[in-house]
Amino acid sequence: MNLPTFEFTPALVVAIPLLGAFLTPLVSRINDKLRNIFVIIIMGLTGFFVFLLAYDVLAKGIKVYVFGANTADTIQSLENGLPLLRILFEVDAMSVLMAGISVILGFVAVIYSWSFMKENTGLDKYYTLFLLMIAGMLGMELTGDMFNFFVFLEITSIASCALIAFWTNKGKAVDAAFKYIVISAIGALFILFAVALLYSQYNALNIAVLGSMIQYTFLDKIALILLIVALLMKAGIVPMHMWLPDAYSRAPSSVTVALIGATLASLYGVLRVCFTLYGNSLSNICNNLNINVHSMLGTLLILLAIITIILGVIMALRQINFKRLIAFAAIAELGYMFLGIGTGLTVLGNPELAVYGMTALKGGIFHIINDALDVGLLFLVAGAIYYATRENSLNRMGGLARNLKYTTVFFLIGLLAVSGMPPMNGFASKILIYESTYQLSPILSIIAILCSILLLAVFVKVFYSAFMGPAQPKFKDVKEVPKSMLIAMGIITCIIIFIGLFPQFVINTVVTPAAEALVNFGGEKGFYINEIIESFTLGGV
Amino acid sequence: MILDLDLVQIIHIVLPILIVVASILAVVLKDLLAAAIAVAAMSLLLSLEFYILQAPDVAIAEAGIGACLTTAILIIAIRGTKRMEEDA
Amino acid sequence: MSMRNAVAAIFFAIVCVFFVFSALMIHSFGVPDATDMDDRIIGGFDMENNTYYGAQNETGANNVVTSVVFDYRGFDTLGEATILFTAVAGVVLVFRRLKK
Amino acid sequence: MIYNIPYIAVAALILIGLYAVVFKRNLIKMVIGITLIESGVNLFLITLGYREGSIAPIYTSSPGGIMALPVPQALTLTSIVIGVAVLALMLSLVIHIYRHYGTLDARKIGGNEE
Amino acid sequence: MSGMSKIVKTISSITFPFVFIYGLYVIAHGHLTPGGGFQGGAIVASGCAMILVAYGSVWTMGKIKEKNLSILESLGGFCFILLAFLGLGFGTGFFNNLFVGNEFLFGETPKFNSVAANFNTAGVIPLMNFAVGLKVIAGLFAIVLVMAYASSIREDEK
Amino acid sequence: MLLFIAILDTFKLLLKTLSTNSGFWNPLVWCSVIVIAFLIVYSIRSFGNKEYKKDNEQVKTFLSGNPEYEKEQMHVKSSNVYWGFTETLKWVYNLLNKMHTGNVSDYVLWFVVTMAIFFILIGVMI
Repeated sequence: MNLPTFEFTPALVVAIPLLGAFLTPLVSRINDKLRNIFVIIIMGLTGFFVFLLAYDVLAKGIKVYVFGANTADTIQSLENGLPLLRILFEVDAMSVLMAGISVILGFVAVIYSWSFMKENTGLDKYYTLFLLMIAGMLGMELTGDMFNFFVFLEITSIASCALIAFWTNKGKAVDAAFKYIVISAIGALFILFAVALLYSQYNALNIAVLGSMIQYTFLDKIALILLIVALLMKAGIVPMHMWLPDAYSRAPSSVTVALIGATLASLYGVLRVCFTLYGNSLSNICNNLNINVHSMLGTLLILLAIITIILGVIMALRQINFKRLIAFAAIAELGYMFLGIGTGLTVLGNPELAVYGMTALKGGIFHIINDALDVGLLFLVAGAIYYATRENSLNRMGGLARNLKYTTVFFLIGLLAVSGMPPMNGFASKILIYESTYQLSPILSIIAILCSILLLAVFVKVFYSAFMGPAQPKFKDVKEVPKSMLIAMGIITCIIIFIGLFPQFVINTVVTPAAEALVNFGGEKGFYINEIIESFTLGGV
Repeated sequence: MILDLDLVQIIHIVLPILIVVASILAVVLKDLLAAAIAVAAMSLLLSLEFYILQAPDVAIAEAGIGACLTTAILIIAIRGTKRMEEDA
Repeated sequence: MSMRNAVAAIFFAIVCVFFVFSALMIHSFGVPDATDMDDRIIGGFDMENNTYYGAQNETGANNVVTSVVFDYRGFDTLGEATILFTAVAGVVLVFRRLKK
Repeated sequence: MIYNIPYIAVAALILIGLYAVVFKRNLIKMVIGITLIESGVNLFLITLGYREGSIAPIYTSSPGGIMALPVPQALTLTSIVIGVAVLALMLSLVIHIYRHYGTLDARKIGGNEE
Repeated sequence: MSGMSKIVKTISSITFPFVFIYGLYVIAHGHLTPGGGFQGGAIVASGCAMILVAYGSVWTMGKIKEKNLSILESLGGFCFILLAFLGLGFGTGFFNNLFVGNEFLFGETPKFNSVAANFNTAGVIPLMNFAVGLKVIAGLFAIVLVMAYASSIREDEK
Repeated sequence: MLLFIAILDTFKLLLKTLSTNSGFWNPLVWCSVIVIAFLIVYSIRSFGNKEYKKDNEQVKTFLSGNPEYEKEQMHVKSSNVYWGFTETLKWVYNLLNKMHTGNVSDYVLWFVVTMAIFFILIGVMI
């Protein structure tokens, strides 16, 4: 199979949603239906180009796009050690994986909002902001420049903040949006401060160039901490998670699904900072003292992850609001990812356990995919129930399985997947995490398994109280939700079942290249920049 | 002079101190309108500092956006809400 | 409440110490450590190839900052323009009429 | 040491802003605090780009001589516009919050919810 | 926000053209002197904000609809992206400064270290300055106008 | 023929077993085992199913002698489902509720606290 490769696919992946966002207000003047179709086409086109890019990157390795110059100059400057002046898009397997997740979530959410948002005003702005948010996420994931990362982070934050406040007649929604914007503004400003600290020492902004030069001075450590903590806050790890349940539960469901993508993009930022920007010492492990920083950072991440898992599950058990419950479950799921990533970070420097570190990292990355799909499906189901019954509180639900047959099936699948029951996809990634953390410390693994069981209990409660039980008289006229919402849920369910049945296929094709792109041993100038030079000289651009 | 500084260096010492004083005022003042004016003063001093640090482009931008539009938006918001900060 | 403020003050003080310390650790004022990227942008004369390089030659603009904003880092400027667009859309969305 | 006073001012600006966000209860005061943090970061970027005895990086104004670093100035321009965008959105949300809750006290609006 | 006294209105309407022209000057000479699209746009937008304060938001909203500002802003953004895409079409990539070196519009290159301010230089940069200037004027003014109008409408309801 | 081989190759790719360096996981094997187990259970169940009678006294609901409620009222509400668990862990929940104040300043305060801890652990210790 030979797909056509364009040298400017990375730019188009971001440019298409941006252009679509600029055109949406004009298109919506003509017709509402046309606008919806237009947005879906734009998302589909973006997805197509992400697919092309993924195919290209997975087959040929890292792909680079230079903005505004002929590439020959850039090759020369890289080879001769001259500074990089322009903004580069550097796309490796990890970026492509995250971009794929964002696009899938965005596509599904756009289809879902066709009927879900039908009765609201201001839909042209809604779709504009939606496309901008997707473009921001994609930019964060593809860019190779620290300042550009900050710019796209801000685009994502502002767009999602305005979307969280979409139902402005509800005070809680506006409140949640304000909390979100305060948190993200402060986080982004500290990220900018860290970028400036790095710039002050090395006079460079490119991630690869910085990564090859970092010396672990005091200022470097300060910058590392600022970056990591701000990104962790944006990813919603305990104890900085409090904005997440507010934002997730107050936003319209379709926006929440896209917000998951934004959160995961911040998580991607953490991965990039830990493994690429500060990953230089990982490449020459044995005789380097700086590895202490990594094991310390990994230990801290594991600690936070365990707290996250426990707190998320325990808080979820008590929630009555459907979406808030799922939000706490999403926090717990986030803990699993960080458990895998943190174990990888701690153990990779240790030659005896490095194999298990790699497995843990793979499990963490695989869990990113699974979490996005599972939690996204659950949020879509919650939105469907809200659409059908105008009810958010679990206390006032009951017996809905009679009216919403398909939705019940989708929820059941999402329930099994999110709580890690075999044979769903959640189990496949969780078993990787359990078995590799067991090698580090059995207690971690035991806590993770116990909390997974508790998570199942939480969702059994939801299933019982919302769908089971006798038919409630007030829900007599409730009908099945419209087709577009069912299609959206169906797409995600199909992907979940596919991944659940063939996990090794996904791991071999997508996850392992991503993990290996993050942890690349060997190389003199720093692995990332080395690979860029190679890809230039091989004509991979 | 003990420190033996020339004029530019003195300005580099005095202006940051003034900026910090203005920012402290902006936080401390109970009257929000006064705080907004303090923010405007801080922005103006900041733009002067930018000019002295050889960044005229940024100085113009900061004077236009920071000192004028930010203040306008803040005052609009204060008019739309409440002027005084409540006590504990 | 005062308990919260006391705990907050302690941690705030720690952060303060680190920030001030890092402010003292940065290279002294007016003497940057490394300037190779910016010097390359500002321009000069290349002795080996006997050519001029830099912003004035490559972009034709006398204002180096403008040439950085619109040429070398033009993509950032696109992002910035997008942010302005996003903010306008957001403000209009927040203040929209809720009834049709 | 005396030359590092601008950096100390940067740290002070950021910390004062952070203080306003953490310890003040009024929402508009918190927004002002975020503005202060942003100003601090901008000042930091510009200070990094200053070279002693340099001229502004514009060939038209004066020839010869060393120039201040242009890249931080470009970054700061971007950062300023981002700042005003975030500020506008935040303040419009504050106006809405005031309409819904009738107060600007951060403790009263959130509330403890299940 | 209702308007202010007649003196303020008169003075601001006399001052406004000067501010406007100064802003346009800053935009146009962005590639030669300090300034550019953002700075000039901010100056013009602050002049517009002055008019807004003097005459009141309801009057201003009657004169300039927010929708028209949105169209202007979209136009500016679209021109900017179009200029960026031109590089993709004719040159090698996004944001390629393709007019430089041609004896075409703004195509001349100044001599190194030259102080002379030749307006006809810098390729697409002046055009981009205009596009961004339009966008920034419309965007910033739209933000201020919408916020002022929304909060003043509320006052009338009370 | 070529197409057939290609399809076969794809299947081989799909059917690989996931190994975790200390164990393995194959969902298809698991599914087939579950199906077999289900069949066995079903056959065992069908042995006793004949003796079960529907119109008997033992089918009726018995609530300690109290009268039976209407069906609509029998639904246990969500907040009562894990009553024992939440009652036992009440102190934990009180603590957590105190933590989730819903105040933005506290959110930022947690950020500052985490930053301070990271500063001390990474900036000073190492």
